[in-house]
Amino acid sequence: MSVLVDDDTRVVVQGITGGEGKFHAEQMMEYGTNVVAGAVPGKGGQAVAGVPVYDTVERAAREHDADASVVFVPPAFAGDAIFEGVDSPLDLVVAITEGIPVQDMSLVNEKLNDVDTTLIGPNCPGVITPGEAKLGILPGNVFSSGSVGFVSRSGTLTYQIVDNLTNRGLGQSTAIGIGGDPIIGTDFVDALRLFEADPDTEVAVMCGEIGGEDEEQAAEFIDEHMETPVVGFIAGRTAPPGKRMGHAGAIVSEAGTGTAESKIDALNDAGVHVGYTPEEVADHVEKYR
Amino acid sequence: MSVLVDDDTRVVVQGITGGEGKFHAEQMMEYGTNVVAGAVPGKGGQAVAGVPVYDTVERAAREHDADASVVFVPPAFAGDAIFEGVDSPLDLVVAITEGIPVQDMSLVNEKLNDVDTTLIGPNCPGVITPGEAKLGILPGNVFSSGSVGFVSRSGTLTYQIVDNLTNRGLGQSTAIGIGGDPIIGTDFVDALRLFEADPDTEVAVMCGEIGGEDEEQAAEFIDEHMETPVVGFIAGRTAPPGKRMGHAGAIVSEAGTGTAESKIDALNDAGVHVGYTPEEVADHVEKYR
Amino acid sequence: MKLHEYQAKGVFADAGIPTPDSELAETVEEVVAAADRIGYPVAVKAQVQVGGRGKAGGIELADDEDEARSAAESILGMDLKGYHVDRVLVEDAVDFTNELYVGVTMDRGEGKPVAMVSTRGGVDIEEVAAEDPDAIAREHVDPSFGLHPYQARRAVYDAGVEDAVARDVASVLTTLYQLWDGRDGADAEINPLMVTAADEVVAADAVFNVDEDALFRQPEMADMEEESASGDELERKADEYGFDYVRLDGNVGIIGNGAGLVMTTLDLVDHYGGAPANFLDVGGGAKAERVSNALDMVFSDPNVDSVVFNIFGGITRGDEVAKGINAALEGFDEIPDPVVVRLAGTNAEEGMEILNTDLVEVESTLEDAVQRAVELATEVEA
Amino acid sequence: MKLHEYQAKGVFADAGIPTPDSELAETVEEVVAAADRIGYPVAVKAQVQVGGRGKAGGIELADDEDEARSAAESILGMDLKGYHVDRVLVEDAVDFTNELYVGVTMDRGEGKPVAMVSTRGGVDIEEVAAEDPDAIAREHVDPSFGLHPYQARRAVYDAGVEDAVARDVASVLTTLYQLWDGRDGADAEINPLMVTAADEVVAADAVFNVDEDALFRQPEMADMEEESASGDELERKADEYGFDYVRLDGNVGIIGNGAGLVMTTLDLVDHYGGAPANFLDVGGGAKAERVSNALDMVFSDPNVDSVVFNIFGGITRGDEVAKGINAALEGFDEIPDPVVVRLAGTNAEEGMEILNTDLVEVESTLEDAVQRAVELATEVEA
Repeated sequence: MSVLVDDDTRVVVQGITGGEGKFHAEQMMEYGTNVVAGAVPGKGGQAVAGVPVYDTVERAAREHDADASVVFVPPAFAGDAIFEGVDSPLDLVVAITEGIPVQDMSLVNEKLNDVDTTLIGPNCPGVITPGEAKLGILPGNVFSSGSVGFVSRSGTLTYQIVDNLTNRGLGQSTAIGIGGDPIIGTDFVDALRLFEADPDTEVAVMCGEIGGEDEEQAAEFIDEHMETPVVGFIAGRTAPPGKRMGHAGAIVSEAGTGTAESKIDALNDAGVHVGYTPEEVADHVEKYR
Repeated sequence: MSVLVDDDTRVVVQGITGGEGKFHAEQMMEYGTNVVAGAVPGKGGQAVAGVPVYDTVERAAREHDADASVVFVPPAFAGDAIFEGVDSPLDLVVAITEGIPVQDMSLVNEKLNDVDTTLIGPNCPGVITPGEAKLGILPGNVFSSGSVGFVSRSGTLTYQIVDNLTNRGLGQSTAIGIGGDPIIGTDFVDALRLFEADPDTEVAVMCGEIGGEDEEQAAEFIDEHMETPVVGFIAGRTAPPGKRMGHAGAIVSEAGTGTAESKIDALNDAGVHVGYTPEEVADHVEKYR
Repeated sequence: MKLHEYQAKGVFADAGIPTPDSELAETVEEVVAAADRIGYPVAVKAQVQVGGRGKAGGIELADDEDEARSAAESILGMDLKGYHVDRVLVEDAVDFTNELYVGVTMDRGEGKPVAMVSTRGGVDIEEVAAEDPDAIAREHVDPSFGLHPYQARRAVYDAGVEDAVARDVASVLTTLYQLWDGRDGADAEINPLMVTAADEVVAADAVFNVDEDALFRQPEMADMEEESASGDELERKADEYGFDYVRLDGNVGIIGNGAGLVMTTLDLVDHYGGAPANFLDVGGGAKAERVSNALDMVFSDPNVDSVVFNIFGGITRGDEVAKGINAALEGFDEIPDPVVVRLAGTNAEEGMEILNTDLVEVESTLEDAVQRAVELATEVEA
Repeated sequence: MKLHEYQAKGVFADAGIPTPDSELAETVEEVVAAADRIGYPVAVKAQVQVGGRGKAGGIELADDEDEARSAAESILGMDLKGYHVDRVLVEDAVDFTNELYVGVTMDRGEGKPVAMVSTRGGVDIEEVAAEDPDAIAREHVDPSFGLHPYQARRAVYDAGVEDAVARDVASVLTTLYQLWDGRDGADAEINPLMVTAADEVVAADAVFNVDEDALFRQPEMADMEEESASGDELERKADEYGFDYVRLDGNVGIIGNGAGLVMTTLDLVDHYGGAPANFLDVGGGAKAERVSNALDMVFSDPNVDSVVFNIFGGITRGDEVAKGINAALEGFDEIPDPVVVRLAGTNAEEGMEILNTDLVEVESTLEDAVQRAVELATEVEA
C-alpha cells in the first residue's frame, strides 16, 4: 500500500521533449514508473523515450487512460501547464519546475479549490512509492520500501534523511516532496491526512523548515486527527531572523511566528518527537517499529 | 409557507439613497417587508425611508442581522453591488437593475458556483410571498396568498397572469420574477426545485418565452423530478425567427431550438399543460385545486 | 452594436491580428487610387451591416483598374438588402490555401464565454454548427481567469488545424478573446481566417459586436457607433424614441409595456385570427410624451388598421397612464386608426374611467381588448 | 527585486496615484536647483534600499537654500547602514493632517493576495500589525477576479478612513492592486499616504518589490533593476555567481546543495558546538566551475577557519561531483582553509574514492563531516 502513486499510476510527462523532461522520463521508466505518454504543444506525433507525444495533455490522457502527470516545463509556461494537467482532467499533477512566478501559483491555487486534482509542488523533487513508481526527480536508489510515510519541503534534505532511514532498514510507504515555494499544492496537512488514512503507513516523518505556518498547522492537525505517530524535523534552527535562505519558505518573519522554535514547540505539544539531527529522526522512527 | 422570502426575511436595500431605491424601499415596507437597513458607499450614517444607511453591505448586514438584499444600483455598478451582497454574505440577493453588461453577469455567474447565495435577476421585478414580504418592484395589490408557485422571465406578464389567477381566487405561495437577461442567477429549474420542496405549493406556474433553452431544461427537470403539477405559458409564439424582441432572452436562434414550439412540445412531453392565453393558464391551474 | 468590417479590422489590426492591406473609399476614383496603391488583385467590399454581402453582389474582385472601376461603379450607391452602400473597403485579395473560422461569443446557456476554432471557415458557420457540430472545437472559458493559453492551443489542435499554422492560429484566438473581453464584445469572429501558401494567417473578414449595455465604459467603441443605417424607417424612428420595436406583416398595431406582455399580446392577436403589425414595448412608465411617440410610430405604419394599447400598470398608476393616453390622442386632429385601450394593475379602474371614450375604445380584459382590435382591423380591411 | 523610492514613485505616478513633486539629484548643486524649482520646504531623501532611513539620518527637511545645501552635503556620500548614498530625491514636503497606510502583498498562508488599509500610517506597519492587528483592514483577493471595487471600499471604511478622502483612498488602493497584479509585485506599499488639509491624498513614500521569478515578463521592471548596492561584498559576489548566500558570524564555512540540506548543515555545526560562517547553496549539479566559485566565496571570508562541503548527489552522480571538487582545489596554489567533504547519494562511494585526500579530508556521514569541520575550526582558532 501507499498513497498518491503506485505501479498502476499512468503518467504523462509534460515537457518530455526538453532535456530535463526526456532524461527524467527515462529515469522514471527505468525505476518502473508507468510512463505512458508525453505532451508538448507542436510535438504531437513524435516519440520520445519510447512513448508517443501529443499536442495536448487531454489527448495524451484520453488515448492512454492516464491519471497523473509530471511537469518539466520552463517556469514561464509551467503555470499554464499545471492548469492544463488539472483540466485534462488528471487526478495528480506533480510540478517539478522551479521559479514559477508566485502570482501564477496564486491563480493555480484558486483553481485547485474547485477541482479534485491533487497538485504536488511546484519546485519539488516529486513523489515516490519505493519499488513501485516515482514521479519526479528523486534518486530512486536512496529509497526502500516499507511503512514510513515521509513528507518534506526540501529536496536534498529528503534524500539525506531518507538515506538515514533506509540505512537502518526503515523503508518508506510513500515519500512526498511538497516543495519549498510560498504557494504549493499539497501541504503538510494534506500529506499527513493521506498517511493517516493509509493502513500500511505505520509512522510518518514530516520534515519542515523555518518560515510560514504550515508546520504549526500540521501540529494542530496531528493533535486533533492523527492516530499514526509522527516524527518531526525542522531545518533552519540557526538561521538568523529576517534572512532569506534559499527557499522562499525559509524566511523568518519579524513578529516571531514561523521560527524553528515555534514550530518545534507546536510539534512537541502535539506529541511529535522532533529530531535535532537526521540520525535522531531515524532513532525516533525506530522506536515506533 | 413559501420559498425564498417571508416576513422573517431581513432586507438591506442596496442603493437606497437613489430615487428608485428610496421609492421602492418605502413600497416594500408599506407591503410589510422587513427592510432593516440601506447600504450606499459614502452615505453611511444617514437615514432613508426610516432605516439607517451604511457604507458597506457587510456592516449593514452585521448590525441588523440581515439575510437578503435588493439591488437598485445603476447598471455600471450593479455587478459589483451583487458581488458585495454575495460576499457580505447574504443568503439572497435580488437584483432589479436593468442593463448590466453581460460580461459582468458572466463573472457573477462564475462566483455563484462557489457560494451559497441565491441570486434573483438581474433585470427582474423581484420576488414576493403574498401577505408576507416582497423584495423588488412587484405591485403588491395584484398578488394574493395561496398555494400557486409562480415563476416567470417577464415582469408585466407576471402581473397579468397573476392577476388572472388572483381574480379566480387562485392565490400564490411565492412568485419569482427571474428576469429576462441572457445570464441570470436563479433559473426555472432552480425555482421549480424550490416549489417542489415546498409543502404548501400545490401547483406551479412557469411563464417562459422564446429564446434560450431554459424552458426545455425545466421540462426535463419536471419530467424527472417533480410531483407537483406544473402549468406552463410561453410568450412569443408569433415572433418571427431571428428578431430581437425586447428581452435578450427573446431571440429565436436560427437552428430551430429555443422556439415557442420546441418549448411547448418539451413541456407537453413532460406532462405540463400549456395555456395559450392567460385565462387558459388560470383554467389549467384551477383544475389542480 | 455592430462595428463595420473596416472598423473591426482596424481594431483587430491594432491588437496585432494580421489583416490584409486595405483602404476605405467613397468614390470610384478613391477606389481606383486605393487599388493602385495596394496592388491588384483587390476585393471591393460594400460596408453595410448585412450578412451574405457576397451573394447579394456587394463584394467584387478586380484584377486591374478597369475591373476596379466597374466594381466600384456597381457597388457604390447600390441598395443591398435595404441598405444604401456609400462606402467600400478596397482590400488586397489574399491568395489562400485554406480558410479557417475563429470566434468568441457568450454561451448564455452556460453563462460563460466560449472560444471556437474550425477548419470549415469561409462558409456560413451556423450551417456548419447545425450540420456537423464536431467540426467546431469549443473551449468554454472561466471569465475570471480568461482564456488560458492551453485552451487556445487545445481548441486549435482539436479543430485539426495544420501544424504549420497552429501556433499562429492559437495566438489569433488568444488576441481575439482578449479583445472580446477587454472591449465588452458580444460576438467577435474572423471568418475566414485565411491560410496563405507561405503558411501565414490573415483575417480576411472581421466581425465585432459590442454589448450595448457596456458602451458607457467603451468610449472608443461608442465613438465607432454610427447611425445604424437601418433599412426600415420605422425601426430608425424607434431607435430615436428609445423603443424596442419590430415591424411585422400584419395590420393590428400593438403597444404595450414589458417584452413578455407585448409578445403575449401579439400571440393573442394571432390566437383570435388577426395579424400583428408590430412589436412595440414602451418600457417602464407611460408619460404622455412616450405614449404620443408610440402612437405616432404605430400610426406611421400604413399597414396598420387598428391599434391595441395594453398596459399593465404595476407600480405605475393606471390613472396616470390614462391621462397620458388622453393627452397624446388629443394632440391628433384626427385619430388615424381606431385604438382599443386596456389598462390593468394599480388604479386600473380609475384609469379606465378617465379615458376619453370619444377617442378610444375601452376593454377591461386583455382578451377582450385584443378581440376588439382584431374585429376593428377586419372591418377596416373589409 | 526592490525598486528605489524614486522608481516606485514614478511607477505609481504614471498609474495615476498622486505623488509629491520631486526630482532626483546627484550633487549638492542639483539638490539646490531642484529645491528652488519645487519650492521650499523640501525633503532630501537618500535613495538607498534600507529601512529606517529617517532615523539613520538619511532624510532631512530643508526650509531654504542653506538648509537644502547642508542636507545635501550631509546625505550625499554618507554611509547608510553599509550602503553608499550617491543619489537623493528632492521632494516637495507635503503638509499633512493625517498619515495612512495602503499596501498589497501575497498572503502565502492563504495563497491569495491581500489588500490592506490602516489609519496608522507613518510608522512601522509591522509593529502596528503585531501590537494591534485590528488597526489594519485586510481584504483577501481572489486573484482570478482581482480586487473588487466593493472590497477596496470595504477596506477603507473598515479601517475608519475619514469620509472626505474615503473615495480617493479606495481609488489609490485599487490602482495599487492593479499595479501589483499587472507588474508582478511582491509587495506594494504606500506608507505614509498623506492626507492634506485640503483633503487630498499624496503618496509620500513608495515601496514596490517585484517577484524576481517574473522579471522575464516585466521588461520595464527588469530595466529598473540596478546593481543592487549590497553592503556586503561577498553577497554581491554571490549574486554574480548565482548562489543563494547569506553571511553569518561564525568561522565554519558551509557549502551544500539544496536550501533545506544547507540549513541542516548549519544547524548541525551549531549542534556540535561550532558557529556557521555562512549559508551557501550551490543549487543543482556541481560542475567544476560552480564548485570552484563556491570555494572561492567561502575562502574569501576572512572569518572562515574550516569548510564543510556537503553534497547529496540525488540525480547528480557523486563521482562527477568529486572530480569537480578535485579540479577546483587543484586550481589553488595553497588551500586557504581545511576542507571536509562528504558526498552521499548516487555513486557516493565512487566519489569518495576519487577525492584527492591530499587536498581534502573525507567523511562518510553528515554528522562526522560537520564534527570534523568544527574540530578543525576550533584548532585553527586556538
